[in-house]
Amino acid sequence: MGALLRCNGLTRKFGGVVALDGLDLQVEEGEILGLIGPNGSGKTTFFNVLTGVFPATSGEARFGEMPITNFSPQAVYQAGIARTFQRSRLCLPLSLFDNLMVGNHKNLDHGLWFNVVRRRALKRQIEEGRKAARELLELFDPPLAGRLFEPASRVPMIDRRRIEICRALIGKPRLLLLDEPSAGMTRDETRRLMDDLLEARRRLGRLTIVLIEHEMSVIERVTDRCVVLNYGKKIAEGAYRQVAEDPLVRQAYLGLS
Amino acid sequence: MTREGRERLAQALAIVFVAGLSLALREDDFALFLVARVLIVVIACLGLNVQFGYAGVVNFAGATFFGVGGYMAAVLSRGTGVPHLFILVAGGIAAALAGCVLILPVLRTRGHYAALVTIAFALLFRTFLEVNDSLGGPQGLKLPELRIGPWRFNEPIALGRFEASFLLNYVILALFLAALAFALVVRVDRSWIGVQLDAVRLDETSAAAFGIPIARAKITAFTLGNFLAGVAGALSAHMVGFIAPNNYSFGESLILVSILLLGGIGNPWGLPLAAAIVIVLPEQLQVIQEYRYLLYAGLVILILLFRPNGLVPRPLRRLGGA
Amino acid sequence: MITARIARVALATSFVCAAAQAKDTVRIAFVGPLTGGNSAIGLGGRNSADLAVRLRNADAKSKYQYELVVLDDECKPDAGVQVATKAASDRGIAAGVTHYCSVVAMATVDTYHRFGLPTIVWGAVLPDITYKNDYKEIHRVNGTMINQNDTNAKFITERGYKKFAILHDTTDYGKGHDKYFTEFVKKYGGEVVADLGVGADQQDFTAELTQIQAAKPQVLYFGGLTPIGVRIRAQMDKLGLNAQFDGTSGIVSDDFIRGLGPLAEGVLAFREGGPAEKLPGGQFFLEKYKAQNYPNPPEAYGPFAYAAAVLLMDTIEKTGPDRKKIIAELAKVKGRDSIVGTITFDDHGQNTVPAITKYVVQDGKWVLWEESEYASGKRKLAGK
Amino acid sequence: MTLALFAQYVMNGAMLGMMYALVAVGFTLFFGVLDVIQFSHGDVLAAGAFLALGTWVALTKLGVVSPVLLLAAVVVVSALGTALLGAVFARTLVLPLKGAPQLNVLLVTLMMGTVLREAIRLFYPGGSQPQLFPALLPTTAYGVGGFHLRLDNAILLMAGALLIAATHFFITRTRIGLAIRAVAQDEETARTMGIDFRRIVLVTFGIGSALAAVAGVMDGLYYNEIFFGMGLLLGVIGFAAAIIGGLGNLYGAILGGFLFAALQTIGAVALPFASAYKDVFAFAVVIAIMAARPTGLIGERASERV
Repeated sequence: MGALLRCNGLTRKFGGVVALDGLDLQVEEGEILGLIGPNGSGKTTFFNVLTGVFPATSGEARFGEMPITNFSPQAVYQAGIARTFQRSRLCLPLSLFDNLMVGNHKNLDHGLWFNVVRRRALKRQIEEGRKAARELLELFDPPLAGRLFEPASRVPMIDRRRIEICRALIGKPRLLLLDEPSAGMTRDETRRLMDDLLEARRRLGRLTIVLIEHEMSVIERVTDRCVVLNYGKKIAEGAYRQVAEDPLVRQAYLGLS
Repeated sequence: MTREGRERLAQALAIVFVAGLSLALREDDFALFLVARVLIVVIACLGLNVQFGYAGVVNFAGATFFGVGGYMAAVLSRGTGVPHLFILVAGGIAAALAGCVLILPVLRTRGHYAALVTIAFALLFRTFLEVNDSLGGPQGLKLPELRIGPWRFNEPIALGRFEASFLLNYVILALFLAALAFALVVRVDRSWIGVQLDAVRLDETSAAAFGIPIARAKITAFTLGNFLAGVAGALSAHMVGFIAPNNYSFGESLILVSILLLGGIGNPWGLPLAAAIVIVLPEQLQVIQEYRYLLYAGLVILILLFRPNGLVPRPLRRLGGA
Repeated sequence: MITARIARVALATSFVCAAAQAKDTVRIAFVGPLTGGNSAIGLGGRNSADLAVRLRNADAKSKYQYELVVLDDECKPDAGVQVATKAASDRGIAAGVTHYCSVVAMATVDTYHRFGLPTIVWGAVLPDITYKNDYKEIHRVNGTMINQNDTNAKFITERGYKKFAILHDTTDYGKGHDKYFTEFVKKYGGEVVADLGVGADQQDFTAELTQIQAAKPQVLYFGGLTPIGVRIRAQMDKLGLNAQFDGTSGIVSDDFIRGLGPLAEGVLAFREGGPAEKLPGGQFFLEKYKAQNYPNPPEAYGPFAYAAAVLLMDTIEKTGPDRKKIIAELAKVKGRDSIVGTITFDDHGQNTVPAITKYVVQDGKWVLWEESEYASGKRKLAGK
Repeated sequence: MTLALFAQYVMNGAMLGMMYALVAVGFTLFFGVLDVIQFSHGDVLAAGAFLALGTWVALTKLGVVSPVLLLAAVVVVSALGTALLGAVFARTLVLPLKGAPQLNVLLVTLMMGTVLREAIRLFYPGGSQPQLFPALLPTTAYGVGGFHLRLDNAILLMAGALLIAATHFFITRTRIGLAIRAVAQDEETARTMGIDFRRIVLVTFGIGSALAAVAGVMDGLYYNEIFFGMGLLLGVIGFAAAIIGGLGNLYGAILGGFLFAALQTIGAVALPFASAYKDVFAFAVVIAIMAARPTGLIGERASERV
C-alpha cells in the first residue's frame, strides 16, 4: 500500500459531456508518473478535479490516508499537493519574489495584527522568505536568484516556467502536479527545464510528480510510468515503451488506424 | 537609506508640508476648509484603494459608505453622550457593517456584475434616505460641534498670541487621521497581506491553488476599505455640520473612483495629489460657473486616455527593503 | 504667514486699481444651483441678480460700483457649506443673495452666522431656515411653504372640490409641501384619497397615476418642480385621468407651459410674493431681463433674487459695505416696495407680508386668477 | 383590483419594459464584441431624442406638416446621426482603450456621458428645462372601464416589438450579424477568418446607438417630453437589465428589461409600502438576483478556464 495518491472511479461531467469518466489511478510514493493523451482527453480536468477547482461528479480520491475528494483548492494545497498551470499563471505585475511567496502561503503569517503592527517579526519572516527563495533558485537556476525583484512580466518564458515550478516547490509539497511545462517553449528550452527539474528533485529528496506532457521525448526521458487517457477514460498504463506500443494508444493518440 | 526609510521620510515631509501650509493659512477659512476636505477625501480613497487597487473588489458605492459613517455620527452625536472620538470610529464600524449586507453578492460576482451590485446599492441607499423620514429625510440632519475632551472644534484657536480659524481644528484632526490611514494602507501593502490581495486580484484560481482563502481576503479588503470611508464620512459630517441624502449620490461615488484612477490605482502616494486636483480645480473653475462640469469631465477623459495608469503609477513592491 | 499677507496686500492693491475710476467697488455674493437638476431655476436667479447689479451700476447716482460673485452650491449641503465658507470668510464680500434649495440653506445658516455675513434667501421655502434659529444675519424675501399651502388649500376647497390626491417628489421641497398641504386641506374640509411620493428624477409615473386614478380624486395636487410636473401632467392625459391639476410655486415657469403645450391649459399654481407683472417695477424687470438676452428665463424665483439684490444694494447705499451696519439696517426693513410685493422683516428676518399670488394657465400663459376667464366663469376648471 | 386596472398596469409596465429592453440590447451588443460597458449609452439615447426634436423643429420651420413625413424624417435623422455618434465614440474612446483595465473604460465612458449631458443642458436652446416633444402619432383613445388605451401607445408597443425582432433577425441571419457574433465568440478566430475587426466594432456601436436613438424617440413620443437628464436613469436601468439577463446575451437583455419594469410596477402598486420605495425594492431585488445568479439569469455558467 505504498500509493501516495489513489483515485477510484473519478468522474466529472460538464452538462452532457463526460470529461473524466470513472478514472482509477494510483501514484506511488516517489515516482514520476506521465499523464498523456490527445487534446481534450481529460488530463487537465483530472488536475482540476483533484485540486478542487471543479467538484467531482462521482468517485473518490485519497491522498495518503486522507480522503480529499471535493476538498477546496486551499485544503488540497494544505494537504501537500501543489500544481502548475497549462498556461502560465504568474502574477505578471508582481516581482518574482512576491510570486514565490504566493506559493509559500502556508508558511507565512497572514494575520492583520501581525502584518500591520508586529513589523519587526514580519521583517524576520520576510528575511526567511528571501533566504528560502534564494536557496531554491540557486538550486534551480542560479542566475535567477539575483533577479528576485524584477517584475515577472519582464523575464522570458522559460524563466517564468521556472518560477512557476519554484512557486509550487517552495511550500515543500509531497505531490507536484505539472501541467504541460513545455507549452510555448522550444524543444531545447524544454530539455533545459527538465534537466533543472530533475536536478532539483534529486537534491530535494524523492518528490512525487505527475506530469502532463505532449512532448513524447520528455515523457520517455523523465517518467517512470505512464497513464494514457482518451475521452476521459484510462486506456493504457505502464512504462512509456510499453504503452507506446499499445495498439489502442497508437490508434487514439497518434491517430493511426 | 533603505527604501522603507526613504518612504518614511517622505511621509514625514508630507505631514510637515500640510501642517506648515495649514499654519500659514491659519486665518484663511476657505483654504483651510479645502485642505481639510482634501484630507478627508484622501482617507476615503485610501479605503477604495485597498478594495479596487489591492484586492480588485469593485465598489461604486464609496460615497454611500461615506454617508453611512456620516449618518452614524449624526445619530450618535445628536441622540447620545458617546464621546466624539469614539463616534468617528463608530462611523467606520457602521460602514463596515453596512458592507456586510453586500458581502454575498460581492463575493460571488466579478467585474461588471459586481459593479452593478454596488451601483444598485448606492441608488437604493439614497432613495431610502430620502423617502424614509426617520433619519431626517431629504431635509437632512444638523450635527452638533465636535468635542474631544476639553477640545472644542468650533471655537477659534487662541493660544497665547497664536490665533487661528476654528477650521484649523478640523485640519489637525483630519491630518492625524489621514496620516494614520495612510500608514495603515502602506503597511498592508508592504506585507504578506499585500501579496495575498494582489494574488487574489490578479488570478483567483491560482491564488486558491496555493491556499489563499479568496473569500476571507476579499472580505478583509472590502471591510477595511468601507471602514476608512465611514471614518472619513463621520469626520466630514461633523465638519460640514449638516448631512442630507444629496451629498451621497452615485455621482459622488464616481468622483471618488476618478480620484483613485487619476492618482494611479493601487498607489496611495498618488491620492493626495489627485484629491487636491479634483477638489480644488472645480473650485478654481467657479468663474466659468455652469460650464465647470463639462470641462472637468473632458479633462478626466484626456488624463485617462493619455495617462492610463494615473499620474503616479504604482511601483513594484520590494519586500524587505532593497 | 508673510507670503499670505503679501498676497493679500497684492490682491487688495490690484483691487483698488481696478476700481480706481471713482467709485469704490462693493462685492456681493450670489449662491444658487448652477449645475444639476435644479440648474434652470438657479441660472434664472443668477441672471436676475446679475440684472439688478448691472442696472445699479448703470445708475450714475449710486455711491458704489457693485460686483456680483457667483457661486454654485450644486443643491448639495456639503458643496453649499464650502461655497458659503468661501463667501462668508472673504471680508471683501459685504452681503449675499443665497440659496434656492432648502436643504442647502439649512446647512449654511451656521456658517453665515459664524462669519457675520448678512444674507437674503431668494428661493428656499422651508420655514425652519428663518424660524429654527435666532441668527440676525439670515433674511428671506420669499414666503414659506406654510403661507402658500394655506392659501392654496383654502382656495381650492372653496371651489367645491372634496377629494384630493397628492403626488410630491421626495426632496425637501416636495415633502414639505405635502406636509403643509395635507394639514391645511383637511382643515378646510377636504379629503386626501391618495398621497404618493416619487423620485425627483423619475420619468415614468404611470404606475402611481393609475393607482391615483383608482381612488377617483377630483384634484391632483402636485408638490414639486417643473420637470416632473410636466411629465405628470402629460401622463395624466395618457391615462385619461381628468382631475384638476393644482401645483406649487415650483411649476410657475414658462417652461412648464412650453413643455406641455395645450395640456397646460387650466393648471393652477400658487406662488409667494406679489405678481411681478402687476407691481411697481415688475414690468420694468421683465423688459430689462429680456433686453439682456440671457439664455435662460428668470423662472419663478428670478424676481425674488432680483428683489433681494436690490434690497441689499439699497441698504449698502445707506450704510456702506459694513456687514454689521447692513444687518442692523436690514432689521429695520418695513413696508418696503419691491417687485415681489411689500417686504417687512420680522425679528427672524422673515418677510411677513407674504402676498400669495394665484395663477392659472390660460391660452399658453400664466394668468392671475382674478383676471382669468376661469374666475369670471367663462371657462371652467376640470370637473366643474 | 379590477381586471381593467390590472390591464392598465400591464400596459404601463410593458411600455416601460420595452424601452429598458431596447437600451439593454445596446449594452449587451457592445459587451459582446468588445467586452466593454459603454456607460454613456443612456446619454447617447438623450442625444438621439434631442436630435429628433431638433430635426422636427427645423422641418416644421421649413413648412413640412405631414405627420408621416415628419415622423419618418425624425426617426431616420436621429437614428443615423446617433449611429454616427456611437461609431465616433467607439473610434476615439473605446478602441484606443482596448487592453486597458475595464475600470478605465468604464470611467471614460461615464465621463463622456457627463460631457454629452452637460452639452445638451448648456447648448440646446432652453436645454436645462424639459422640452415638449410633438405628438406625431394618432392619439385616439379607447376607454374600457378603468382601462385607457391610446392608439399611439399601442403603435409604439408594436414598433418596439418589431424593432427587437428585427435586431434579432439582423444578428442571427445576416452576414454582418454573423460577423458580429463571430467577433463576440472569439476575436482571434474571427480575424483569421478575414473579418475586419475594427469595422465590425464600429458597425456594432453604430447599430446599438441607433437603437438607443429610436428608444429615445419612442420615449419622447410616449411621454411627449424629453429632458437632458433623461438618459441617466435609463442608462443605469438598461445596464442593470443587461446584467440581470447576462451580458452578451440578446434574450437576457430583453428579459432583464421587462423584468426590471415588472419589479418597478410591482414595487409601486402591489407591495404594502409607499410607492416611493419602488426603486429601493427593484434594486434590492437586483442585488438579490446577483447573489443567487452571479452571471445573470441566462448568462454563461461560471466556468473557470484553467
